[in-house]
Amino acid sequence: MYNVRRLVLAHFGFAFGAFALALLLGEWQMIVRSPLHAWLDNPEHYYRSVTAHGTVMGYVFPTLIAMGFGYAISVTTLQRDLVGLRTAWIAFWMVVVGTVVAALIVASGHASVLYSFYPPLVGNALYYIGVALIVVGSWVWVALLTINLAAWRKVNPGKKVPFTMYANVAGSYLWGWTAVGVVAEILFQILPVALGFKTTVDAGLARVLFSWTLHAIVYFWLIPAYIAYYTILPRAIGSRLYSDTMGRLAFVLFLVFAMPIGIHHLYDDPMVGSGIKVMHGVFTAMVTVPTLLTIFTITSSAELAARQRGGHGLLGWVKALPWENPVMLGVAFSFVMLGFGGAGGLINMTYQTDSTIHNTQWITGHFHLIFPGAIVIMYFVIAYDLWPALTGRALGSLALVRTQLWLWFVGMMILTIPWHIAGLYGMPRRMAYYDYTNPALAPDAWTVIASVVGGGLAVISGLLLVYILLSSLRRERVAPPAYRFSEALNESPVVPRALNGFAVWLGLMLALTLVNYGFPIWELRKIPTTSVPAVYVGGGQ
Amino acid sequence: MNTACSTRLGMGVLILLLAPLGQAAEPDGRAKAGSPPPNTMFARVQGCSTCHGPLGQGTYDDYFPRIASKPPGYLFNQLQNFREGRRSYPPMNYLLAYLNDDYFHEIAKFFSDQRLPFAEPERSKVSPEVLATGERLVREGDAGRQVPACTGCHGAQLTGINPGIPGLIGLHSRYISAQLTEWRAGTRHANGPDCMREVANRLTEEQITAVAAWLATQPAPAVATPAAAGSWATPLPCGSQPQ
Amino acid sequence: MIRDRSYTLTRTSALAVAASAALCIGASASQQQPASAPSAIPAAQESIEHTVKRGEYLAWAGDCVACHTKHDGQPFAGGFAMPTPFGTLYSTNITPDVQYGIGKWSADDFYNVLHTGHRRDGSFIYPVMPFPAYTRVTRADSDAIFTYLRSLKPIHEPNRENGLRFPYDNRSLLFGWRELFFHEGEYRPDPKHDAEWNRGGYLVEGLGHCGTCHTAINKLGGNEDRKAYAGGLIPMQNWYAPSLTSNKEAGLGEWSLEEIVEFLRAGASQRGAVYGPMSEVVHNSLQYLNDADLHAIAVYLKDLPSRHETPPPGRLPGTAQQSAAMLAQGHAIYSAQCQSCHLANGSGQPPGYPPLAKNQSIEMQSAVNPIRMVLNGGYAPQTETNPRPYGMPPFAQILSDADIAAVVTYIRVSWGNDGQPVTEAEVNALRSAPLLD
Amino acid sequence: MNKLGLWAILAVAAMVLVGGVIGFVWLPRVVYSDQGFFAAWCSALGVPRSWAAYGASPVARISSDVVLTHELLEPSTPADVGHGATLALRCTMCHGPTGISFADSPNLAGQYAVVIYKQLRDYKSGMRTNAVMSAMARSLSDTDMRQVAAYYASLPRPAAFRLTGAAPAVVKYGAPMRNIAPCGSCHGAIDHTLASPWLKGEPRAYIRAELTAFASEERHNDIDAQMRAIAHGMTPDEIDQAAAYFAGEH
Repeated sequence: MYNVRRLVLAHFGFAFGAFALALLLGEWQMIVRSPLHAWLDNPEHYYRSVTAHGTVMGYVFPTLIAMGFGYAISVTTLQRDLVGLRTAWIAFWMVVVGTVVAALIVASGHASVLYSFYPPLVGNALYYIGVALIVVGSWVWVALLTINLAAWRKVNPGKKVPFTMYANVAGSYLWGWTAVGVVAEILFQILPVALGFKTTVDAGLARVLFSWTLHAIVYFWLIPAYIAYYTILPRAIGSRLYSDTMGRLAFVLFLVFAMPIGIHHLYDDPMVGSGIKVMHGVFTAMVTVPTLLTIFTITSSAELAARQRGGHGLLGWVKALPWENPVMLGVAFSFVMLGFGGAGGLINMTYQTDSTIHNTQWITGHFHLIFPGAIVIMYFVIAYDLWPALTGRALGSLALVRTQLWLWFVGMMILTIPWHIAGLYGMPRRMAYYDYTNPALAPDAWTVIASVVGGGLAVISGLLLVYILLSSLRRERVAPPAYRFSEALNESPVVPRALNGFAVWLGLMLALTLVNYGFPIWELRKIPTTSVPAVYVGGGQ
Repeated sequence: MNTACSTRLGMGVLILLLAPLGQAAEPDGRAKAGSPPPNTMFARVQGCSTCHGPLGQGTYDDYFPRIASKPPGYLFNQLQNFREGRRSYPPMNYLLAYLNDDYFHEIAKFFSDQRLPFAEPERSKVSPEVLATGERLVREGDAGRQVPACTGCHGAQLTGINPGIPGLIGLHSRYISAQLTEWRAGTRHANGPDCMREVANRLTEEQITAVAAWLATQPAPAVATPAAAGSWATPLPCGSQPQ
Repeated sequence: MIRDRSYTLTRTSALAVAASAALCIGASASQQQPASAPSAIPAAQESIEHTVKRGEYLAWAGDCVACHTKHDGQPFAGGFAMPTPFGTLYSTNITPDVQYGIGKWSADDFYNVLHTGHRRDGSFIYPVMPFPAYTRVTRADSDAIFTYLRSLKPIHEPNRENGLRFPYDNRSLLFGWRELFFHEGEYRPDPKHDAEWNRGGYLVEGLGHCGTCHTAINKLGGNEDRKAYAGGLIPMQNWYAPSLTSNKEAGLGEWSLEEIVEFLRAGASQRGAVYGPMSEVVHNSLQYLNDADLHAIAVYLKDLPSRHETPPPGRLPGTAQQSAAMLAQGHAIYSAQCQSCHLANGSGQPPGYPPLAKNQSIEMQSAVNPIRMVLNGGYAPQTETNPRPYGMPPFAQILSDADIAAVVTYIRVSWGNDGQPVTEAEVNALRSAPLLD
Repeated sequence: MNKLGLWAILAVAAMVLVGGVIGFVWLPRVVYSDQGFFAAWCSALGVPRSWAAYGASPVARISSDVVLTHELLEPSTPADVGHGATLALRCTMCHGPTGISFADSPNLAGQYAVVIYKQLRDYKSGMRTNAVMSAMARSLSDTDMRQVAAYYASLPRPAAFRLTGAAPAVVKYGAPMRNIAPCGSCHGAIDHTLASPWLKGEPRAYIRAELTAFASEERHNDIDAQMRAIAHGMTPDEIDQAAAYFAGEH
């Protein structure tokens, strides 16, 4: 795999390592807040754990996967060595160092602020610096992809950018811009306080800045999964991508619509005007477009394969799909969870319905269905698919792989569905413990217990994944065929110009950011009353 | 670890006095001492002067009480309490640590014999209502809470009674409320039965403020000396005032 | 300090005790050849009550009561808190109470404690108990003290658990400490000197345990022999125990025996007055010793090798006019606050108001004591021979660090004094020093 | 500029327009129908108007004007401790020579400086009242308060007050259904959070009295009424258990 084999391995290795640890924390949280475990002696430990779990799962794990996968895509699709390999390694180490620093601070109990920081909570400065390092490292990756694409363009003037690379770069731009929000929050709002230059935080502004990143980051997590839908699945099941153009459209639409919607997380926040919230609601709705485009395109690609394999009937062809193929299985599971998650999402994005589940366990259920559910299972697929090319060793039994995917799927469903229900019952998020001995609550206890079981399955599945990947290293070397992504059904040499570059879409992204965020930010910077004294966490004895 | 022992057992510090006289020490290295100090109690109690004033009349600083012309028995009890740590104020505890009762009697007598004009009464910042409450408590007490009138023990003139009950005139509100609160908290003790602890525990926070405020605003009567022992009986049994 | 009635009784009877004890010791001294152990005659030959009296006298000499009695507590019932850099220890109940005291002890147990620093169960005793000095005590005296303690009224006062930090709470660690600082063995008379000198040595090195403070205490909480009686800061308490060897400090080379005796007995004399921890020693111990013993102590102390080290010449901090200003400020404060007693020329009015001119305690290297005198004031201890001591008021609350630094510097460099200047920081550091332990 | 791009831009512009009309014209006119168009538009934008528009200020009476700043968290200097020691002589009558009262007045030895400082400030400003402390604090300058606090913070906590035995439920877990956080997770038995007082070894009577005062709103210098809310939810038993536990008397 050209010159990035070890680089990608490093990214995946560290990513899944951190993932496994954070997974255990997650399950521990499940247990301690369920009736199965006596109340914690010190609830603060629970919040430490939540912070660590969120920071790793939200910032470290997906970022590293996206980076590693991105490098792999760049070299395989452009068919040339990565430009700036050393820089890429530096970026990797920035992420690693950032992670370790942040983790140590959290473990020491000096930054139990949860991964969304919650100003005016202010923890130890090093934690934020660690997170900032992770983001900056990922920005280097964004720059490298652009540079590599430019370099390729120089030698292939006017040629069509390979689809996978196009999607890949689109994703990187999405991240490059959306991360600006959280970085701005850290640099201008939190760090000055954490370092002692200021004593008040503009909570309103900080929350708005965070929302800038908070929702779009999900699409950044999503992009690798979508790329896998479009370019791994068809190849893996011996089919072709149904439509190159529609695929590109889906990705650029994410680029456009991911940004101007974050404030739907602040529906209950008073400092943002209702009109602004409506605007964000409208564009949140627009995100369904690229999603539905994708569902359609991928289903068509699958149908293509099925019919080639003799599948027939209106839906009968589904049976003809190669279900023994882990990729196929993974995508199917991913779709199911995406379906449920998306449906829940419709409720969150609607101002009125949101108010009934805002800040309840429902939200936790929702994003666990989307991210660890629909998205992470595709990360597994990506890892399995790339592994032989990366290690020069074939995976062990596919049955084991399928079991792992099944466990994850079932585990995630059992974990998240009860959470949705608990949320409807009104159980708040982020509670270290909850009195299920109380007769009023005893009937709800089954929800958290179910989650423990689901979480348990997920843990088994996660460890199984690590086992599968590591055990393969003990197998004899094979010379895998050059790694490739699937071609489109009709590989036309040209695409609409707008879909070969990013100018229009980046323009729209910036414009919509300005429209939807410009005023609130400008306004909040003016209002002094949204500044409140910082609340320092982690006193220690 | 000897240190700990030394904290208490230390062979400590000598002040050596060498010849103060101008010319060099005499051949044998011996030197003549200066003239001895005046052989008076006044000269001896200068250790008290910076806080209580050279004659115990009090100082600019309202934290320190006036001790002049307080009953000798009362002063003796306090000296003893401070030496025994029954009342805590390090400078007092320290100064009195190695003095004995016989000397305390002399010191107490010296200060109680001082007849000096009282300082101007305080100009209180509290409202007239509060002052009125204070006056009522002092003169009538609070039957509801079984609080006896201050005048019952400290005298209608509030100048106290020999040997053990002090006057309440010429004290600062801050000092009075502090003493009452100490009794309540149990950081000030008197010889049992500790009647003041009884009383202080029956008072409310607001009553303490009121009493202290009113007392501090009272001018001293023409004759501000404690009444003769046995002039009246106290409503509560008090260890410091044997009946 | 003990002001319990029974205690005051014992104390008032102390002179009688002392007198009788004096007899027996005088006798013993005469009976024995100079070089032999200067302890009293064997317990067997004396009546019990005589032994009790002698034991009580020796208990005074050892100042046992000071540590084994808590504030406002029963004499010898223990519970007195002794803060150390390693944590707080509490003295034990040494009344003959069966459960908490020494009711079950044998004379051997008691001698073991004094002589070897082992508890009854064999474990090490923390050297907060000065057994490194008490080990010099003779068996006969140990038995006498034991007999006296057994004669006391048993007090049913439980002992308090020590509050030592890890790892110091592990007694076995004391092994190393003992190797370094503990040399077991009764006082060995020096044949080169007469009986009186040796009696003095016996009291100073033994029961008196003067070295405990007057020999510097190092980080490990031990006294190093090579620094014997060279003086040092008493940890936690922050008083400076002056050198008994250097004439620049409390060196006794220039003192007459009578003056030393008077000083130790009365606590205030033409030549000196005591304050700080020494007041306690004079008040609870030295004033009860008889002439013979005080004289013996004086002989021994005066004979300590005298070291004359000259400190670097004092330099006032800052520029010339800064120091001039400092002295001016010091002079102003002196005239306002000190002059009325210590007089303009610093000659004072001894013994009540000590002179400051040519006063070693003012001039000595460490400014701790002069500063603390100004901050905290003090009364000389009341003794039989100084029944109505004079006192100095505390100035901590009315003088600032700068004021005190200025006035102390002033008295340290005026009237021919050649002391070192004092900084505000030095003054400030002593404000938080505990007044009473 | 190619066709697709142009269409995209127009489409997005249209969405913005639709969204804008719904958000800033139509809905406001319905929701804030009582106000003029401009006012309605401002509300939709989220521009705050003066509280006058809503009548009385919704801001409750502030319970304390002390704000925890980094300056307050700075470590104190030896000089502070020294001056504090002298100032603190006046506190010894109630709080003991070394900050331990051996009675019912609070022990201050080893208490966090920010905690002592805040209480002194509140006494001075009248946010907390006490017959003695109000008068005492009135005569202290801001520097004085910091120095006194620094001094007490520098004193060793009494070794005698090592907690033993299991903490009662209210200290260990609080009572989630009554919104009572575990005392121990802030006040030292289990964990300590910044700027909350260290309660180990405080006199039982004192803790009981303060909790009762919080419950009755008689004491109200707790920011955001945190302690009032908690104490209000506590049963007298729980209050006594907590007090006894922290005093080491159970």
